[in-house]
Amino acid sequence: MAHIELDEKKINRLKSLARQVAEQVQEMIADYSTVSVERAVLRLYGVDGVDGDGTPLVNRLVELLQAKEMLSAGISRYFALAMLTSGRDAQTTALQLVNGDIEFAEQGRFPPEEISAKEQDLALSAVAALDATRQRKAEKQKRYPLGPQPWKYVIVATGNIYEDRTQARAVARSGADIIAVIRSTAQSLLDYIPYGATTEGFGGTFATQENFRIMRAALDEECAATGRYLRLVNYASGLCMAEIAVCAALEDLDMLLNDSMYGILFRDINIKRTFVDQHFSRLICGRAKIIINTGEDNYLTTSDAVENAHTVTASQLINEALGRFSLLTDDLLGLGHAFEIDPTMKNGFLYELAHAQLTRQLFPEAPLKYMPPTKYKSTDIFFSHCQDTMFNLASIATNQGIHLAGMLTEAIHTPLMHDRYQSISAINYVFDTARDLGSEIEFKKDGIVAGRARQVMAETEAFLEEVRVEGLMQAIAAGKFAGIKRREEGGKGLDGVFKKAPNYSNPILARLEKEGVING
Amino acid sequence: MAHIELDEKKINRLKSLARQVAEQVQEMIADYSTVSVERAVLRLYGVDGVDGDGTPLVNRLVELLQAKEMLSAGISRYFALAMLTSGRDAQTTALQLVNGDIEFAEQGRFPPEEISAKEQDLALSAVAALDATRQRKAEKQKRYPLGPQPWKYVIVATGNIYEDRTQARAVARSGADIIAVIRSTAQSLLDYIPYGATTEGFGGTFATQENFRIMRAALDEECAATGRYLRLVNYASGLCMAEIAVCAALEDLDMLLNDSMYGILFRDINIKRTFVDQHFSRLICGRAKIIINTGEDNYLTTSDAVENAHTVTASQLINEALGRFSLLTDDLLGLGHAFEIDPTMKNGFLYELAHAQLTRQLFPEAPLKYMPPTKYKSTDIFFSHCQDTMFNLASIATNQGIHLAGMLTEAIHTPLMHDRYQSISAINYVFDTARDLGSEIEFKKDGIVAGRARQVMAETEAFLEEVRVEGLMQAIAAGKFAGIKRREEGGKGLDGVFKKAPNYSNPILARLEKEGVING
Amino acid sequence: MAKEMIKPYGDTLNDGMVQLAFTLPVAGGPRAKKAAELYVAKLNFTDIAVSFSREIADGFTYFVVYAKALPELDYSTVQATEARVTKLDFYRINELIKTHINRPLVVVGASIGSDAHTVGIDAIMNMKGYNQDYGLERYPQIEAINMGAQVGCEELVARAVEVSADALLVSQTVTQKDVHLANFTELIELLEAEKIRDRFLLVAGGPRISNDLAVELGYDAGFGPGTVPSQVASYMVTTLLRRKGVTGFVD
Amino acid sequence: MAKEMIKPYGDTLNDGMVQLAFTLPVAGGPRAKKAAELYVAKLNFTDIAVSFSREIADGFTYFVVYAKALPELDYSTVQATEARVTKLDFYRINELIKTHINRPLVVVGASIGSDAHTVGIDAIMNMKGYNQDYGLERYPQIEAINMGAQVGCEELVARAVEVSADALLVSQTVTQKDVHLANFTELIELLEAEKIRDRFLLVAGGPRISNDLAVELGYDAGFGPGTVPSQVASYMVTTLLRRKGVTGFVD
Ligand code: B12
Ligand code: B12
Ligand SMILES: Cc1ncc(COP(=O)(O)O)c(C=O)c1O
Ligand SMILES: Cc1ncc(COP(=O)(O)O)c(C=O)c1O
Repeated sequence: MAHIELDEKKINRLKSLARQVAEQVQEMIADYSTVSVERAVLRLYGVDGVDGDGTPLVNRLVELLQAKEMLSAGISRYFALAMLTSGRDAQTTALQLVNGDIEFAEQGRFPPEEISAKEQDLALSAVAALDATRQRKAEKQKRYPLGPQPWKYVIVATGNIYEDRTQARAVARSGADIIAVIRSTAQSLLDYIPYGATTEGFGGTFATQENFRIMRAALDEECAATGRYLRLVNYASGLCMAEIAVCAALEDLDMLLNDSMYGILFRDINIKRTFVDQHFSRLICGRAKIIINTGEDNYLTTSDAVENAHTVTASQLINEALGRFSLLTDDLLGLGHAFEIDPTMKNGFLYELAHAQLTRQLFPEAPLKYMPPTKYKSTDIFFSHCQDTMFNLASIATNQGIHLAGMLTEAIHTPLMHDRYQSISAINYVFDTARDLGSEIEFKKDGIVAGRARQVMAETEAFLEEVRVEGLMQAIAAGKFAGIKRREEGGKGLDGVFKKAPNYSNPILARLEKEGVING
Repeated sequence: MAHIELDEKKINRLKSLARQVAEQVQEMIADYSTVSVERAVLRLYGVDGVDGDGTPLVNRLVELLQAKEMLSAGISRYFALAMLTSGRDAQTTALQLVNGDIEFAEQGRFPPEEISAKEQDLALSAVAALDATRQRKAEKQKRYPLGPQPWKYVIVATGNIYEDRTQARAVARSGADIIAVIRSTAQSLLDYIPYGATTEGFGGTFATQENFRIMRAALDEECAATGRYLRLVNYASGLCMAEIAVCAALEDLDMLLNDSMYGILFRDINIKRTFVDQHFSRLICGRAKIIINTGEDNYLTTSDAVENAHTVTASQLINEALGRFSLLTDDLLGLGHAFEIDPTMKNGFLYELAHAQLTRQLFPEAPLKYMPPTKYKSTDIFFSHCQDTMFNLASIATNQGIHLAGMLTEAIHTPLMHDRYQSISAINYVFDTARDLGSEIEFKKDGIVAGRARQVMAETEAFLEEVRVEGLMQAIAAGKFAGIKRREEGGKGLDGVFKKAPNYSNPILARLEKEGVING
Repeated sequence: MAKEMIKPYGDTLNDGMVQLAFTLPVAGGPRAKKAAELYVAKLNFTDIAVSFSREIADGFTYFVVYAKALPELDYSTVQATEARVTKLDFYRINELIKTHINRPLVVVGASIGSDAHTVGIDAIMNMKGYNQDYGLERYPQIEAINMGAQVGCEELVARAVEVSADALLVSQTVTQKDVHLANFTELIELLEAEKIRDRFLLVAGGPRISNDLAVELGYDAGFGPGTVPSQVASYMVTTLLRRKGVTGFVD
Repeated sequence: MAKEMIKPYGDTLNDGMVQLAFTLPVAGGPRAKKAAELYVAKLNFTDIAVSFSREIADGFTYFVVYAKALPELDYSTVQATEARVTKLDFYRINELIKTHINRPLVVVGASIGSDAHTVGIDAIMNMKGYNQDYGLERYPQIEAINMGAQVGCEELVARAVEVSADALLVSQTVTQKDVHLANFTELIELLEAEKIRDRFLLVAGGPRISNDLAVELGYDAGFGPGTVPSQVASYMVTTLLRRKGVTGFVD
């Protein structure tokens, strides 16, 4: 592998700073829950479906409890009691609650131990479901082996799940490893998950459990046809982070966009809401072996990729540190970065190599997610294709993990079928023809590349130092990330955050935290 | 600059083997002249134009002398005498000879000393003309500086010199450094130079002195417009090698395709004819500071680029060694090689780097001519554009001298105006974004790249050893180069070769050889 | 006016050379290639060469084609407008506002509808500007209010009225399913419904916007890719001055 | 037969999406872009987006365009022939010749006219073959005579007569100004003039050759890019056997 000489002590210092920053956040997280976390619990208990207005039952249930001002204890206990009361399964119980046939109550005719036992039962099978998806995926990957890294990651974004399926099958055949269904625009701001198969998205297709299922089924067929395992990706970030993680786990998804700060910065979602949701969603991902993809690339769509390289590195370190608290192992950390330097910059490619190689060396075991050029993409598709070719080369030379396919029409439209074909052909060519380039070259000790990597490290250290002193939330409030200011008490979804009461109960959360990392 | 550790002793051994091979050839060269050499002398003495059938006067004159079986003494002396006889300038004298007004004669009414003096006069002004073009070009390059290497070399090939001019101007504006007018197909087999401006070429435009002039004039205007010096290239190889060198020198051309073996192997031109013409043409190039471009790339259009890499290296060494005998300095040696490895080969790019870097290190001061992929070019223009992008990168990383622009439509048609635009855009991008990549990286001591370079060196040594033992002409006869067998007494143009008589006179040749390398 | 007939140019005037690439929903093979050739013929081409074809998905084949286009276009009849901009510099613009308007220009900008792209409008409005050209916020004589992205039309209009804006700058980046046209139109209709269309200079911008398109949609001007802030400021100030009847300000 | 209407496909069936690129002989600017748009409209497109335009030379502007094609093509009417090849392998081919013809097949190949490209014909004829498929010279039951490139038609015909060839393999790579068509036709005319056209199986090949084109020119078959020798050998042997009335040789 290509190598830059970096000071181990400095690396450890960065990691320790990030851990300290994350610790402060984690303390806050422990005290709060959110409507989305509670809905996620219900989904894992087996509640699904929508009412006549298309509102998911899980939303209705949480609202019912909220209306009674009983949510601070968590929904688990009340729902377990309701199930005991109805004597039926979760879904039927949910319908009865929504229809008013039964009601959430503080205490029914069942002793606390029996309620607790019911909760534990439900939690046990919830966690068993997470274990089952992990095992199913492992099975499939045994039958259909994974390709070598960098894995080729391609998006589909027609808005219609059935067209998406056609496009996904096409690109699977041309050699993609990973298919991401891009989400309809701003779905992250919806405080519920739409239901069923959808055909009218906007710049993307809605993330629904049924859409997940349809796509996974198609990809399973392609696995059999191509003999390679095909990963499926969707987006968790947003107001329903934890719930989407549940749906994804239930439908055998392999990756989720799941960043600790994306929602805060780029969607103005409340800080606490995001951090709390993120923790629970990541516990689920960890148990179900869903790789998370973080969103550091987004910084560079608005800020300059050279000037702000250190914010990308800092965010990666924070995502990693928070990920550790949520029991994510290295192999699940798809930390993000991007090839976004102005193509007219002299030696820009050397800077790109420095950034990519630094990321590689800071997180040697993580399947790094590397984003192609987008902001400076030309509408001249031929020139744009060259830019992607250089990106492909940077990726293979620095041994990235998850390689997002650059599209020659990036600056024009969401990809057409043949745009993807061209993209994959170009990637295959570069990855093959330069397969071992990384292990062939060394960067000069005091060259531009090494110097740049060290400079970004130094800038990151200074930056994280500041963040640690102020605290992450204050740093965000001060606009230190992407120049965007978000206040702790501002942003969307704040009303869905609540302080846990002393009797708060979430046996899934408790169990996942207690059992720690589970493999196999 | 990128670097591979190579054994200096082995390099010296290669150079010495090549010198020995060249020595044998050079001995033969000393004994012969050709009709083309004699015609070149006449052109330098000032004879131009064609007769009513379009046959150049220089051809007519040489034929007249040949008919009288007087050519073995060279045409210089006879022509000098004819000029004394006519008492007129060279052109008028030539016309009188052709019209039969006067005749070539052994001895006229002029004493031998007077004839010799006339010859020396003519030779003096011939060489002065070569000195003048060198100085004019130096002047221009002072006013309009040369861009940095690799120089961007682009072809025009419409068949019509006026359309070529339009295309050349277009590409000059987009940043090309060098314009090559591709020659009409198989012009190398014509035993005369066509005359005047031409508009009907075939896969290219005829090389004529007037066409040279038209194009040079257009490029001079572009120099003024862009503030950069634009080099002009044409082809010398073929039956008129020496004469084309003269025309090119007179019209201020900057480069000529001029290979010691191209004509032999790829056009079945007689071996002696080629070597003899080549020597005189290169003496002219050296004096007029015309960079030669050799044609090693041609080997790889028929043979495999990996299997036969050593024949490319061997040919470069021979071209260099022969070039030295013709007084070419390093800065005039545009030794050729090419990026022609099958794009589907795993690590093919590493092999390309090895070949390019080896060439760079074997000839550190030469402006190496690097040819783009052609044989494995896809008719999918987007894929083809990726191939060129990787070629561009190999070129800047290994610091090549003359970079032939790859065309995305290579496998389809001779380039259209916008094909060239795309090509130059891609080159500019890669050269800028990776400008100092070469000086940033080192190849691992025992890696694939270094190992490959050493292997090619070893194969070259073994090969040259064989060639030295057999002699170059026998090696060619045995098909050792490009698998093509050419006999010493076969091939086109043999009847134009003659053994010099003891009284052979060619004062230009003598003067150029004696005066040695002249700069400034 | 003299006719001026033109055709595409490859390497000879009027050779008509055009490159096309597209996918047909058919399986690969000679019949697919033939279909591509016949299809391109329907598009008014001759000398059709299917350079490349590959089945890129079950039942879908991709083609790269070179062909010669037949039609001619009379270029003398082609007209296109560009926002009438007398390009002034930062200092001159501020000076003109100061001298002839006597108060800062008030400009409200936003990316409307569900469009979340801010980089375009920011390039015009933020201090920093674009391509070494200062943004409107930097102009002492311009009060620039950037509302950001995903701004509803009502919201934008309310703000414009509140601050008595001279000009509205509207950005649209997402064009999928022509959503930009819908959004632009919605704003115009709202202004017209409230009978305040004429109060503001209305300027549209974005990667697919041309002046022609903007004018067609009822805007005063439109700016596309590569626009720099001083162009927009020049346009605003010269247009407002002309409307006030001030002339002769350009040297 | 049921109609089967097709259009290009971008991301939705029948969206008609096509990419075009071309140069117009006009200076850059909004008027040039407009001209590109109007020109593409003449080619039967709608929803024309000029994605990129740049003046690439004085008075020449280059465009990349996406647009939706309007015509439909009835695919059920599209027909294309392919040389009728029952693909046999090396061993089977030799065996068939041995059993049914009783002497080696004589095949003469060349690149005719001024065409100097030999790689294509060599790929088919040389020992080494192409793409892991042995060349005709390797077939014990084929006598393969490769005359190389720049072979005159007379020369080729003389040789074919001399060796009583069963088949002529003719290659053409250079297509500029349609010189390949002229060369192919010259050969046919020569053979017809000498009334020996029917003596030989005539096979054409090269990067721009299709079976349809070859048949149109009077050849028995044509082979394009990617052809491997065994395909050509299979074609020759099966056709010759069929002509001899031998059938049922394919299992
Ligand atoms: C950065 C970016 C993003 C960022 C935006 C961050 C931000 N804060 O703006 C993020 C990652 C959030 C994003 C999200 C999405 N994006 Co986006 N994005 C881009 C990208 C890469 C660059 C756009 C950009 O910043 N250009 C740079 C600026 C300076 O150029 P500009 O906008 O053209 O502005 C100039 C001129 O047009 C003009 N101008 C612009 N506005 C105005 C206004 C006025 C008044 C004036 C005078 C001038 C003017 O002046 C500017 C300077 O010269 C483009 C691809 C590309 N390379 O173009 C895709 C792209 C625009 N995005 C696209 C899509 C589909 C999306 C999503 C819908 C995807 C999804 N499903 O999630 C989302 C949602 C966005 C939404 N709801 O609108 C598509 C749009 C396809 C189409 N034609 O409809 C593109 C083309 C990518 C693609 N090929 O798919 N995106
Ligand atoms: C190698 C090459 C050369 C070499 C040729 C060496 C040699 N001994 O053949 C050299 C350098 C000498 C050369 C010279 C020229 N070339 Co050249 N050359 C090429 C190149 C790079 C590759 C061609 C090739 O070898 N392809 C590989 C073979 C295996 O593919 P193929 O020929 O298609 O063959 C396959 C099939 O078609 C089929 N097939 C072919 N023949 C036959 C015959 C039969 C009977 C059958 C059954 C099948 C069959 O089977 C083969 C295997 O699958 C092409 C560009 C390209 N990448 O295509 C340009 C190209 C063909 N050359 C071109 C030109 C213009 C020239 C010159 C005229 C340039 C000049 N002005 O000097 C000269 C002169 C040539 C002449 N007089 O004909 C142009 C042709 C443009 C056009 N469409 O008209 C091209 C396309 C390059 C370009 N873009 O400008 N060339
Ligand atoms: C981490 C992450 N989550 C989510 C998204 C997008 O989701 P949405 O558009 O619904 O906010 C992105 C966008 O690229 C992202 O990087
Ligand atoms: C050294 C050299 N001379 C000459 C030529 C071509 O000249 P011609 O086609 O007239 O033989 C080439 C072809 O690439 C070449 O490499």
